Amino acid sequence: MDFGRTERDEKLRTLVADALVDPRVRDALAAVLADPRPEPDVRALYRELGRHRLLASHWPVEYGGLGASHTEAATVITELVAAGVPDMQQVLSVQIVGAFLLAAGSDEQKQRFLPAMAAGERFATVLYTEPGVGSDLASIEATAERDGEDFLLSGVKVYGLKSRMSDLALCAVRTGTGTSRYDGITLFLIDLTADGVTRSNLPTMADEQFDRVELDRVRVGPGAIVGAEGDGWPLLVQCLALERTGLDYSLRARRWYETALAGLDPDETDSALLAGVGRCGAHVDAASLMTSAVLSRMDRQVTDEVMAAMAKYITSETAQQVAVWATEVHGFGYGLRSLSPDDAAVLEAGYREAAGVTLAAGTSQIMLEIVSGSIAAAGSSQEAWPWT
Amino acid sequence: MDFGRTERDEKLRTLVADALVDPRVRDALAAVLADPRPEPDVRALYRELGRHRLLASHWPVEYGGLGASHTEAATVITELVAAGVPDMQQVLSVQIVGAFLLAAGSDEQKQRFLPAMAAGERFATVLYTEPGVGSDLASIEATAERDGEDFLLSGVKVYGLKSRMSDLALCAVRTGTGTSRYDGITLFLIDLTADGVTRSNLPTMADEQFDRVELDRVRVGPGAIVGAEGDGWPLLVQCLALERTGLDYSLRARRWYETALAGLDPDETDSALLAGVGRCGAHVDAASLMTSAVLSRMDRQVTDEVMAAMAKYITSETAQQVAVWATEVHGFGYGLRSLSPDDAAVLEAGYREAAGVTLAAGTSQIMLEIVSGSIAAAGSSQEAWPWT
Amino acid sequence: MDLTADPLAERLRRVLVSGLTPVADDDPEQLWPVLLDYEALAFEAPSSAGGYGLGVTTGVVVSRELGCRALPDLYTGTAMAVDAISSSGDPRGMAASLVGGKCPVVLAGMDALPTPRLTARPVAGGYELAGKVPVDSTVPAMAGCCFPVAADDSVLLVMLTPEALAPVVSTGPTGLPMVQLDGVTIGDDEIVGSLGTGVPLSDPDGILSRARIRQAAYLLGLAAGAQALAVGHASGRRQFGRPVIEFQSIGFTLARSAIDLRAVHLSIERAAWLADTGAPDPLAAVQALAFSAETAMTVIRAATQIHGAAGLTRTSAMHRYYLAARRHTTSWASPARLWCEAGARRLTTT
Amino acid sequence: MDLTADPLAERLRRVLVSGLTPVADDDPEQLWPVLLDYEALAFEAPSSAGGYGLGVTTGVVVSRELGCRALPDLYTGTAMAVDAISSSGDPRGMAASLVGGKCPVVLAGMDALPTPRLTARPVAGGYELAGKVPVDSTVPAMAGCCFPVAADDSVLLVMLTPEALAPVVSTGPTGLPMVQLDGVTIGDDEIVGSLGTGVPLSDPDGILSRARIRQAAYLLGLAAGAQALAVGHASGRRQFGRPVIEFQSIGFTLARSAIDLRAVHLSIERAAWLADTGAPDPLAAVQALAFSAETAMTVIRAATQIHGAAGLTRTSAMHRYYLAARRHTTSWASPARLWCEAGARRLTTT
Repeated sequence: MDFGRTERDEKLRTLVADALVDPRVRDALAAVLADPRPEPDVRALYRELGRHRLLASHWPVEYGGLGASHTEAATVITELVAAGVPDMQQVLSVQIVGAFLLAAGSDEQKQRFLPAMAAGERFATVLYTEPGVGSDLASIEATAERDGEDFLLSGVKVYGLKSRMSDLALCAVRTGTGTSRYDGITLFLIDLTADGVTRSNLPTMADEQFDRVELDRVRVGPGAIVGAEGDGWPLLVQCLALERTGLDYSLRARRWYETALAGLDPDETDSALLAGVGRCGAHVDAASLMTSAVLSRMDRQVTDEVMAAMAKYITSETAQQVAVWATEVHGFGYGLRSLSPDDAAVLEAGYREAAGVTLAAGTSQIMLEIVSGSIAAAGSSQEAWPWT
Repeated sequence: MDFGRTERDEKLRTLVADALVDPRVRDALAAVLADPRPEPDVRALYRELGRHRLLASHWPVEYGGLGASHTEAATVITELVAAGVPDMQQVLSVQIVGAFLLAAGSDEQKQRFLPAMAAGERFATVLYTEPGVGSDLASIEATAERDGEDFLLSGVKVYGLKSRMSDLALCAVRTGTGTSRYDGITLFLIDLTADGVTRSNLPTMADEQFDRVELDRVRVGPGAIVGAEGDGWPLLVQCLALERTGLDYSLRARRWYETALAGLDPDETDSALLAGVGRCGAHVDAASLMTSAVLSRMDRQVTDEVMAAMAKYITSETAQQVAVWATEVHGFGYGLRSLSPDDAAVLEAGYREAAGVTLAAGTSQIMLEIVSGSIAAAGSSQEAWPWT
Repeated sequence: MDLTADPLAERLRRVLVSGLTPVADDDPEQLWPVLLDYEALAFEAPSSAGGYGLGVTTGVVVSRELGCRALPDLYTGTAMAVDAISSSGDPRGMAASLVGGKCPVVLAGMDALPTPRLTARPVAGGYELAGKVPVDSTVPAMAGCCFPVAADDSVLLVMLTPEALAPVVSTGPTGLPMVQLDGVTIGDDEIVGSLGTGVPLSDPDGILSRARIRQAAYLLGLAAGAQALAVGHASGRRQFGRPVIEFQSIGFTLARSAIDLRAVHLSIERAAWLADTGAPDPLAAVQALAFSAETAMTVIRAATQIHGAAGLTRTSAMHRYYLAARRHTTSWASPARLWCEAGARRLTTT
Repeated sequence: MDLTADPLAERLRRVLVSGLTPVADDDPEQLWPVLLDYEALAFEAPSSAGGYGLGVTTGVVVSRELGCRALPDLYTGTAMAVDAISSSGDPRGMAASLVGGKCPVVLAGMDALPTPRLTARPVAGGYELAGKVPVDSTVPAMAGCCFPVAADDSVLLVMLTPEALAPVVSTGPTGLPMVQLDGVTIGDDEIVGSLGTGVPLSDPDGILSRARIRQAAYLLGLAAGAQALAVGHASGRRQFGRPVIEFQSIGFTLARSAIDLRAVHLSIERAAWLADTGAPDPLAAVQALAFSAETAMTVIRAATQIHGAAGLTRTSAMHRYYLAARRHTTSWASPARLWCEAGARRLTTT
């Protein structure tokens, strides 16, 4: 294994550093950071970063990227987040929908959408789950009615994010029935500004609000289907694995951990506190490594659903644990020690966000189901050390 | 609730104190404590305690007890264990088989066996599980072949305790088949010295060795059946609840905890260590209280399978946790701090025993199954506070 | 020993439930009159203060029931103030006036004990205070506030009336109200009791221990309320063709929570019984609080997870428990710090 | 960054596996020649000591593989001795003689670091030692022993040959061999290295950090071996009509163990990579060890529970892991103490 930085890593870091001092990026970032709303609009900032090809640096150059590897692209995102760039909409648009289109989209879809997404000109999100569906995505009930070549989509999608600030959505609906409940699901890339789409808010305790998106006979053409009609389930499974690198959660874990440490005295001698600092730090480091291991495999064209589930599980559980630990360390109102007001605000928002990280993109239970299923399948035939 | 001692508690404590200075008891106890074998023979000591009616103090006077309540009898056992009396054979003979006979035995069985058991003249154990059966007792395969009025029992029973030092055993066998796998199980009280019984050892890592008892056409009369033929399963379920007070495990938890504390400096200021002392102590105290709550209900003639499962779960898990914690606190070879050799030996044996406490008398998984089943049954109709 | 449920406590609880059920979430203005109407403050208050003197065991019932509904805790602070004032004789009848409904009292600054962040320097006719301290954002404007201050080598309990409080409250960095006390002078009358000296605190009158027992009960209630929501959700919700409670990962989690809740409950009842039948046992009290706080966070996190995304929305009751867990598991110091104190007390008393 | 498996390490592992597979449980006399035959000691030893200098990354392979089979750890101690001796120049060729098979070396007294229980007082021509220290009961009579001693303000590493050891070993209270060193004098030659000064120790030559990485790998191996047994058992065993692994309580427990094992593995690999590509990072090393020790105890307890009663018997391999967990999770201090050190190092380096 190689834990070091490549020359390209260094070059990309330089590109990021250069971009961050570009006055247009700097001003856009300052505007986002100064925005008093819990969910600032990042689109202008993303367009500036897109100009520097930093939004989707691992995409091919023809689609607006820099042809970086997955591990290198993670370096870029890590640096951007460290500078204060909110990552949620990049995760949705590039890391999730973009990755999906790269893997499963037609050439026409790729050419039409990816460059705009990499440029921060168009934004995409996902519309998977529904009221009462939760993690059991095979039970979705949104429907597609055929109308000539077109489809009319109807249904209610909930718990999505950023729909109000997005142009496109990858939407799972039921186009048919089959012998199993996994049959007949189709994925459409829909236009969120189309007639029949109603977007509203489901306020949550976190800063990021959930969406409720109602589809009422939304007309889409056959070109909106990603993959083949009725073949959505295996695609969904494969692409959920692609999105579960845990990168976003490991960055949150690290940010909250480092923020919590900022309020601690280096001469601290309370061993119970120090043990917590040591243990949380090790978990944060290990969670990052699990993400890097998944990205390393992706760099070798290996999509490993089990490793991805492991990374999603450990990064999100660690992030939640760190947020809760920070409440203990810094006490009531985060006021027990010498935490700055800005740092206290980060931890305060972190706690509210932390409840959701073990639920989003597949709950921890689903991740454990995937991992335990693979252990059961491998069974006793395996060597002692099967998951290295 | 009343957490105080009754007058009778005090009287029983005096009886125990008096018994412990009785030269015959004192000598018998000294012999047990000086016995270098990992599993000393306690029968002579128990006979002396039986003379003082302290082995089964909660049994009616006619069966050799003192008519004490369950909570009071627990006081007696607690005091005896504190003085160094090993409790395992009392648990098996009195708390398990004796309780079973009291609840489900015929008058003849009670009169014949209970006084001898309370006197420490006869000892009983259980033969439930079999190779490959584990906790799934409904899958036992030992058989009873009818021979006139008699039965000929055959099968192999494993993981029992103290068979080699016992006279009787409560044995579960299959006498018939029914519509469900829970039908056709019958409980027999068998003579372990009968022809066809072969007792051997299954060495374990703990001081207590498992038994392997082979039954080869062991002849028993119809009077050996406890309850009715084929009706063993509901009896077994009921009586497992009776035995799951957690008393034995809460006593182990406390003994190991107090032993671990004996090697600590009262002026200790390492907060990580102190936090462990505080947390373990709270858990040990709470585990005792859970046992007392079950016993309090038994004093009101309430057998509560769910509360018993809770008590078995928490006492055994706590005991195991304390034994593991002691290894951390006292370090390699229990030599890090100022622990006496005797105390180190207690913790050393405790760790080896601790692996079994969450498996014996129903695994922790079975306990959680019972509790979660009751929660599911109660469902949302319950108030917020249903388990008080 | 008889650890079956106490019929008196159960009767009081049922009375209280009938009053609390219609109270809207998070509305202290609506809650306070209900507590007064149902005489909740009088259960444990001494007869000298117009109460029934039924002991902290009945205070536990009140705190727990407020927690169960995630209602603002107007009880624990008021009861601590009444307790402290009464134990110093109460020549001015302040305790009776509180029990009679003068104002609720909330607590602040307990998280830094045994070393208060607030100090009191003796000046002519009283003390000059220094320091600042955040208070719970759900407390009403009409509340008084009790907080510990370091004065010489002992820790004293100060109570400010709503009127005295109003000019010194502002909004702190994370949105919590902040009481800023630098330069504020108080008279001897504002000193309502002493938590004693030393580490751990000597708590000569048992005020601290009894308050901790009430706080433990409030946390137990919060956790039990969250558990009830989770059981309801998991029983009603079906996934993959069956109620989710039938999945062991859900059912066993709820079972572990149920077991821990019962264990915490017994620990609290024991600490309350000891306090009511003699002097409070400071070890029993601090370990009941630590155990309750640690369990509350665990149980509430588990309940939140079981609710799934729906539990994160502001329309679900669940999110109120998750947010309350943070406030109330830290307002009396973190479990880790409380465990430490319990350990220190254990080693010196064993 | 490329965190896919290293082909060289995997090749070395497979070679070693072929040698270790026939070795009987717990027989160090049979194990030692195998380690020599397969040149396991030479993987990471420097060329000056006759090794290949492949770095601690390859030492991790050896330690882990021994742990996996719950074989006695004859490697970690020997490699630490070779490392220490080599880093002080090794004028007498002792390191080469160890790599060549002179004797295995076991470690003792590491659990009390940074404050050794053994002290060394300078006398003419060397030191006089004081104190006693337990050693692992599974070590062979032919082994030498390395242990830390406090001399002035620094901690030195002492190595005694099997011959020097024999007269000072007796049986301790819990059955472990005890090395009794009161009054024993040693020459300067027996001082094989320094762990440095201060709290945490400065570890000037990286000897401590590299040793901790090997120990972490041994613990990881122990846990992985127990996990493999548990997976085998849970896949083969049926209860209530299906393989027990299909019950979430079992399957999820194994899944959590698998995830933690992988996380520990990456932590160890990172610490080893840092040590091999520069100076060891003491924080990375100590946190890898603490994480591995804590995980090992958790994973091995879970695996034991999954085995049920059968796993407690001496005929089941499981019990060897359970017993080994106690020895090896405490021989380098408890996880709690190591976490503390990691926390202290983190705060001073951040």
